[in-house]
Amino acid sequence: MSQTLLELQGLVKRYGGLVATDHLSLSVKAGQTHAIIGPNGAGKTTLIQQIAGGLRPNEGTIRFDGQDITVLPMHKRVQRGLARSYQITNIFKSCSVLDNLALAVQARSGSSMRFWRPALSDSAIFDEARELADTVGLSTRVDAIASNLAHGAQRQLEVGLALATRPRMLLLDEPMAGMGHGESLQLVELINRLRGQVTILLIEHDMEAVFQLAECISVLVFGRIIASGNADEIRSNAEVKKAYLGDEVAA
Amino acid sequence: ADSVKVGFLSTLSGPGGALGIDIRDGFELAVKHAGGKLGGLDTEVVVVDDQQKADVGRQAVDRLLKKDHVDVMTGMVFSNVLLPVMPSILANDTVYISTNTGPKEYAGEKCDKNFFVVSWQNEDIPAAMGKYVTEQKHKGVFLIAPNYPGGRESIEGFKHLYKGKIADEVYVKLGQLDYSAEIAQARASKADSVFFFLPGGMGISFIKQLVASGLSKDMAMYTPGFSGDQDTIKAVGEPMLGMYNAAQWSPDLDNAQNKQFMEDFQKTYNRIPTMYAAQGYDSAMLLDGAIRKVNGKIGDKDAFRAALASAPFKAVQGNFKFNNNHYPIQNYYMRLIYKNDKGQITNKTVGTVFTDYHDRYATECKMK
Amino acid sequence: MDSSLLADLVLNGLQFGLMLFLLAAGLTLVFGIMDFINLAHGSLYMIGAYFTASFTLLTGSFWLGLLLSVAATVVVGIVLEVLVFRRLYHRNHMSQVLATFALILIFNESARLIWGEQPLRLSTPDILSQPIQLWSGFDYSSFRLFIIGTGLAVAALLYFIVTKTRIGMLVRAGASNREMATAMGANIKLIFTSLFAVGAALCAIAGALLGSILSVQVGMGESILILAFVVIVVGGIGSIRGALIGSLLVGGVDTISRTVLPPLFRSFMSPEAASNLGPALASILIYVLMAGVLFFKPEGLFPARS
Amino acid sequence: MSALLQVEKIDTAYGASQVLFGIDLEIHSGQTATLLGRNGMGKTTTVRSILGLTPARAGSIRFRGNAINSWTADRIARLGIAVVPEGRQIFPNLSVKENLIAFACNRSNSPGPWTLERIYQLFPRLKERARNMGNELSGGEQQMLAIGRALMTNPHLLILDEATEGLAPLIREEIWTCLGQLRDLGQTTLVIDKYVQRLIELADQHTIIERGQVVWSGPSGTLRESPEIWQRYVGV
Amino acid sequence: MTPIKSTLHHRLSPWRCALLLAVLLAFPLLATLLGQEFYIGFGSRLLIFALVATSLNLILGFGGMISLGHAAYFGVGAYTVAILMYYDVTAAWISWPAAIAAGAVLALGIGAMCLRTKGVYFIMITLAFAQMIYYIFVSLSTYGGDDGLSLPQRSGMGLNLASDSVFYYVVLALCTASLFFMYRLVNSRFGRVIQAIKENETRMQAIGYPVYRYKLACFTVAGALAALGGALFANQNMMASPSQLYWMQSGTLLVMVILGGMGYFFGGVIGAFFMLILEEILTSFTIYWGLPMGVILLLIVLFLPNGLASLLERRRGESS
Ligand SMILES: Nc1ncnc2c1ncn2[C@@H]1O[C@H](COP(=O)(O)OP(=O)(O)OP(=O)(O)O)[C@@H](O)[C@H]1O
Ligand SMILES: Nc1ncnc2c1ncn2[C@@H]1O[C@H](COP(=O)(O)OP(=O)(O)OP(=O)(O)O)[C@@H](O)[C@H]1O
Ligand SMILES: [Mg+2]
Ligand SMILES: [Mg+2]
Repeated sequence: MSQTLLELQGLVKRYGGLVATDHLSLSVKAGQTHAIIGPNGAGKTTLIQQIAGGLRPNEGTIRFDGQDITVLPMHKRVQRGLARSYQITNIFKSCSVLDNLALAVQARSGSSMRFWRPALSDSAIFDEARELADTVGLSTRVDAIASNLAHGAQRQLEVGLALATRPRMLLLDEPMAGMGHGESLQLVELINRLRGQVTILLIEHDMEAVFQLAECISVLVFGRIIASGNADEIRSNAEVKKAYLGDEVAA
Repeated sequence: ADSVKVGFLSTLSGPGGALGIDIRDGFELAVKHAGGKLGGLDTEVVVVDDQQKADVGRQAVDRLLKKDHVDVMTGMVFSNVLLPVMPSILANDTVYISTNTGPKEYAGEKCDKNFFVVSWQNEDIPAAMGKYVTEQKHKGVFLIAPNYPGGRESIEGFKHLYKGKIADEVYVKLGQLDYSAEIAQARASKADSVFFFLPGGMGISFIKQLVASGLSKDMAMYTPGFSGDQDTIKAVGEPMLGMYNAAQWSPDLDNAQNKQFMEDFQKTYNRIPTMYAAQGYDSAMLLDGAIRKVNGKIGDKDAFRAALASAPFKAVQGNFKFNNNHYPIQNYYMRLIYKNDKGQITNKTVGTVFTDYHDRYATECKMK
Repeated sequence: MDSSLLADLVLNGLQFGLMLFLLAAGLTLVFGIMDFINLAHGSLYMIGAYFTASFTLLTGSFWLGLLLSVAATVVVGIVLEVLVFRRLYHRNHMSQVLATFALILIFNESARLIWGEQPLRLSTPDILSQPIQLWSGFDYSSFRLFIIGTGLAVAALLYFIVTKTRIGMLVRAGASNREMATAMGANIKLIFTSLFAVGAALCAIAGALLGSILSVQVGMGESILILAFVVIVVGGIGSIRGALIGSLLVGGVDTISRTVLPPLFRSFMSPEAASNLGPALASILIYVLMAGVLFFKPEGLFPARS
Repeated sequence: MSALLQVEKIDTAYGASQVLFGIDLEIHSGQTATLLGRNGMGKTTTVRSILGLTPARAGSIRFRGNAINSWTADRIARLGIAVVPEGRQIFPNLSVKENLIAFACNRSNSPGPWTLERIYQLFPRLKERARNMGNELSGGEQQMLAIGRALMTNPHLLILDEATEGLAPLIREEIWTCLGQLRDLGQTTLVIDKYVQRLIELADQHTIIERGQVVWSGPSGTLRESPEIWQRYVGV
Repeated sequence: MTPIKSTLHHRLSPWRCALLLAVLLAFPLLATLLGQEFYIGFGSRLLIFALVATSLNLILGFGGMISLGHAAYFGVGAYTVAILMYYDVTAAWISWPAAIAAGAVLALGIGAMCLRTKGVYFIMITLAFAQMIYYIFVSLSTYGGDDGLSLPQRSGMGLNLASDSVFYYVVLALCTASLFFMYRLVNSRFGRVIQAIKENETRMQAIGYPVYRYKLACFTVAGALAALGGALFANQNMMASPSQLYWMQSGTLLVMVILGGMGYFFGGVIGAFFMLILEEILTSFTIYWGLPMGVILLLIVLFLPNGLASLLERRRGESS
């Protein structure tokens, strides 16, 4: 069927004596939405960091689209189509929404080592930024300063920035954290729209969203994957229940 | 002109500030004496601090020459300030009376018609010490001076007439105050005497630290008058007693103008003057004499310079003439620090080392 | 190398290092813990020295002078904190730099106005003015030994307070998240003011001690301030242990290179050239040390927070 | 019996933008109360006003008989309020243990106060990480630490602002259980959270706010029987 | 189509610029007319510091790199001219470009090492390198060591640079050109990237920019322009001295930029002009000029948090 886009092999990350990622192997198929759940401190964020290039693993390899990217710096991974959103909103706070998005578009449209020509004369970049604002539902707020946006709108921009890099794969770390039900629903909708075009690796404690979105779920405990499968399989896995879900799933 | 404007650029702050202040006080004392006039002309003295920094001095000179349009300049203490600023002064054809430093730079080939030194050539006093220390027959002498033209010339001067063994020769940064490293080196050098040229606060710190380290017990201390004068004595006190130092002037020199200078200075400022004060005083007196000689027509520069060169004044150190390079021909005395009958610690003259001494660069000068 | 030179090296290095520590400790507390860049730290050191000189003259006793000076400097520190610094905690580092730079100007000029251009002389107290014979043939300044003792005592005390006591924890908590620490019940205003007072007291002690061997003059704070910054960066900002190790390293490197390099160079070049190169190289080595430490440990030797 | 905390008609603003418009809230000793509402309605702001972090412009706040409107935040806290704030706010430069003991005291003179051991019992994960710095914890671990830190002051009133955010379902369950135990021990608590159904079981009294105004308040029983109320204002 | 509104774009009022340029052009004539020729040299100094401060503003205010070592490039520019002249290379056509090149190479080297660190550590490591350079020049006795190296004359360029007025106009021309270049740079693609890096460096990486490379390029440009300033300053002051390399000089430049307004295009210019003119005025009243100066600076930080330029321009991100 569809081919593997991201493949992790024997990944290890240690913090002193603590093994946050413990010989972890995982593969994500192109076009899939793959969720990772697990107890607090299991190593989910650590894993995302390693895939995105913010942390270097102690052992193991990361392959993206067939190529080894284990030691590639972050910006090169982005250029190859691997983008991330942050658990804590991480945007250009004092810039307008349009500038936020335009910066991300500019990153992949030719060199920025241009010192003389005014950037504003590149209207194509800004047109595309406007389109992106549309996609993430911010079309009415393009001129607003990012820090003046409500929390939910900032989360939308966060995802917008990742999308603007035209990723083939998106890493989302607890995108719903701190969102109310309404905003969560909007985001679920957006992710649903991206399905098929973009491969997604999702970390989330909001089980409702996870079960609704993910085609495949992996459960991470103590840096290891203890179970993988679709929503039903995970829901009924006794070990997962014991380590992570508790009784809440029933609700 | 019926008035004269004197640009007085000097080091008035920091560890070397005491020197400039004494020169200024001496200079102003002389002007005050003459009723605020030099040679009959109303006199304005524009005093500026160079902070002992060349670039500060540079900008100040620019201002004095181009903005204040001063007629003569004087006052500088340190050669590291004087040397870089001198070209602008000379290029402007302005007379400069050196109140302190007499660098060899302008003593020889590059001697200049506008450049007059009332104090000494930098090597003169140390040379006198070199001669004296040779006679003391020490096993080895440890030399220490700041690393700037004046310091290097001083050591050169000392070595010029010193014939004994040099245990070690150390240069420190101008303005340095902590001598722990040098004292350690001195201890390691096994010298039994030390010759230090450390003007102002530098010398004070050095002596105090040498005494505190216990090393002074094993080492005889020698210094040119620069570090054996009242400013240092005041700060260090008793440990200075019995120290020999040479200078062109001494508080007890027996001549009329010195007696008057001593009396006036102590009355006005309530302290015993230093050799620097004497040099400042002399400079003003020199100007006074020369201006009088040209009848106030200082606009005629050649006449004015000729008047200056004839040294038409009575110097507080007694005999004083200008050599062909406009550096002094004068006597150098050996002084001893002692406690006088009023209980003050001060210098007394114990002998004359050189009489009518000519500095050794004058022969290279072909003054136009 | 003979034993007296070695002894000189060790003792001088310790003395200079611990002196730096007294300054660096206050700086690292204020900077590392309150995240406040205080360029005027050196001014407090200068003020402390001037106060000591004045009060010593007034009372005739160095110790009484020192005591009064510490008190007066603390008062100045508190007034500064309340009037100026408090308004700057929430501002960026650069505003703090500008404000405290302005304070340097104000302090220097005020000192010049009050005490004059001329350096003041502060004599070591009588009982410490004589050298002590450590062993036969080796005398050492008793005052410098006293400095070493004071430095070590202060280091131990501060280390204990900051790392082992509740006060230390509250201070660190307030530094990283002032609002939260307040919401937990800590009176951060008071704690920060006290911290400043402690820093000022250390400055006064350092000023008095170093002023006695060197001289008390306008601008004395700036030259040593930069070394104190080097120390805290080498040691890791905010760490008392780091400040101590950093001080000793910087003090050691400085002393060794200033004592050993010039004779070494003199052995194969002219004394003038050697004296140009020796001290310059000694100063360079301190910065090489810092650059080297930062290259391998980008947050200093003992980072207080990561 | 007078209320432990009594908030009357407070208005609060951030600079020029007013967020609260006459909020009333009353909590009696031993009660567990909740504050419900959608994102951005003013729940956190109400808490901040009580704590003195963003003082109310009008209205009155009384706690244990004192009018605390104009008190500084630290003084209010020492009177016996502790908060588990939104976004955890762990002290990154203190170790886990230090985070817990730095502010520890027994402000309510409780006979069986919370101690380090009891916190470690409640969250064994914290004991394992005791020597780590606050910023070396995972998001969820930080949340546990924030709860532990608040309990260590043994407050009269404990406020939890979205204390379960980012916690794994299992831990979330543990927190609910723990809150139940606290209530049984007589601890007064104000809870803000989005899991309304859980809160109905747990709490006695509920206040729903919308755009800075109280739109409904009442006991659990009423809310349980008329889900349309909270569905309307909290929206699920 | 609606015009693009961008918070990263800096617009200058052409009227104000023209007025400023007119005043600067007329200044020497005015000074001569009033018999105050001395101030022409002072004017050159103002312009030179405006240039150097603006180059620092480029990395500090726009790029967010707090360098406490900018004096290194300034001083090395000055020494390049002085040393070349020491070897009888007097032509400005050679020595000034050489100074720019020296500044650029030095900034490239130092930047390459320093830009791996962040925050306070970056401040300190730039300071460290600048201090090393300072001590290197102090130890080079051939080039004057501690005392500095005097220039026997100004650089030659076919014009009579010895005349203060002519020199002033040359400085004015070069400063205007440099400032115009920086203006284009700030509003170019590169300028946007630099400003965004200041705002949020990790996010820039996460959207695919090789952040390090851009920062290094910006650092190098700033170093080159500071060196040009240094070359001019050596000519103005007729000497290159180690104090130009000392950290106090870096500190003063930093203060000028903060005072003028970090991230405002004219922040450096305003800061340099304000500081130097204020100093000039105060020194004519009292030798204790540091006191009023300090008080004025303090009041400005406390009451104008964004610097003097915030009085004239509105910066991006500030709500209206
Ligand atoms: N810098 C660090 N130093 C030491 N330990 C760390 C560091 N960063 C994370 N850890 C530890 O590594 C483990 C994994 O952390 P990580 O943030 O990946 O967890 P997580 O699965 O994202 O948890 P959560 O769901 O709570 O966010 C945790 O136990 C954490 O304490
Ligand atoms: N510091 C601030 N400055 C200006 N406005 C603010 C500030 N903090 C919050 N607000 C605004 O005040 C309103 C209420 O915010 P508050 O944080 O009290 O909401 P909340 O009910 O706690 O929401 P959430 O569920 O998202 O935590 C929001 O519209 C928010 O945008
Ligand atoms: Mg996480
Ligand atoms: Mg909230």
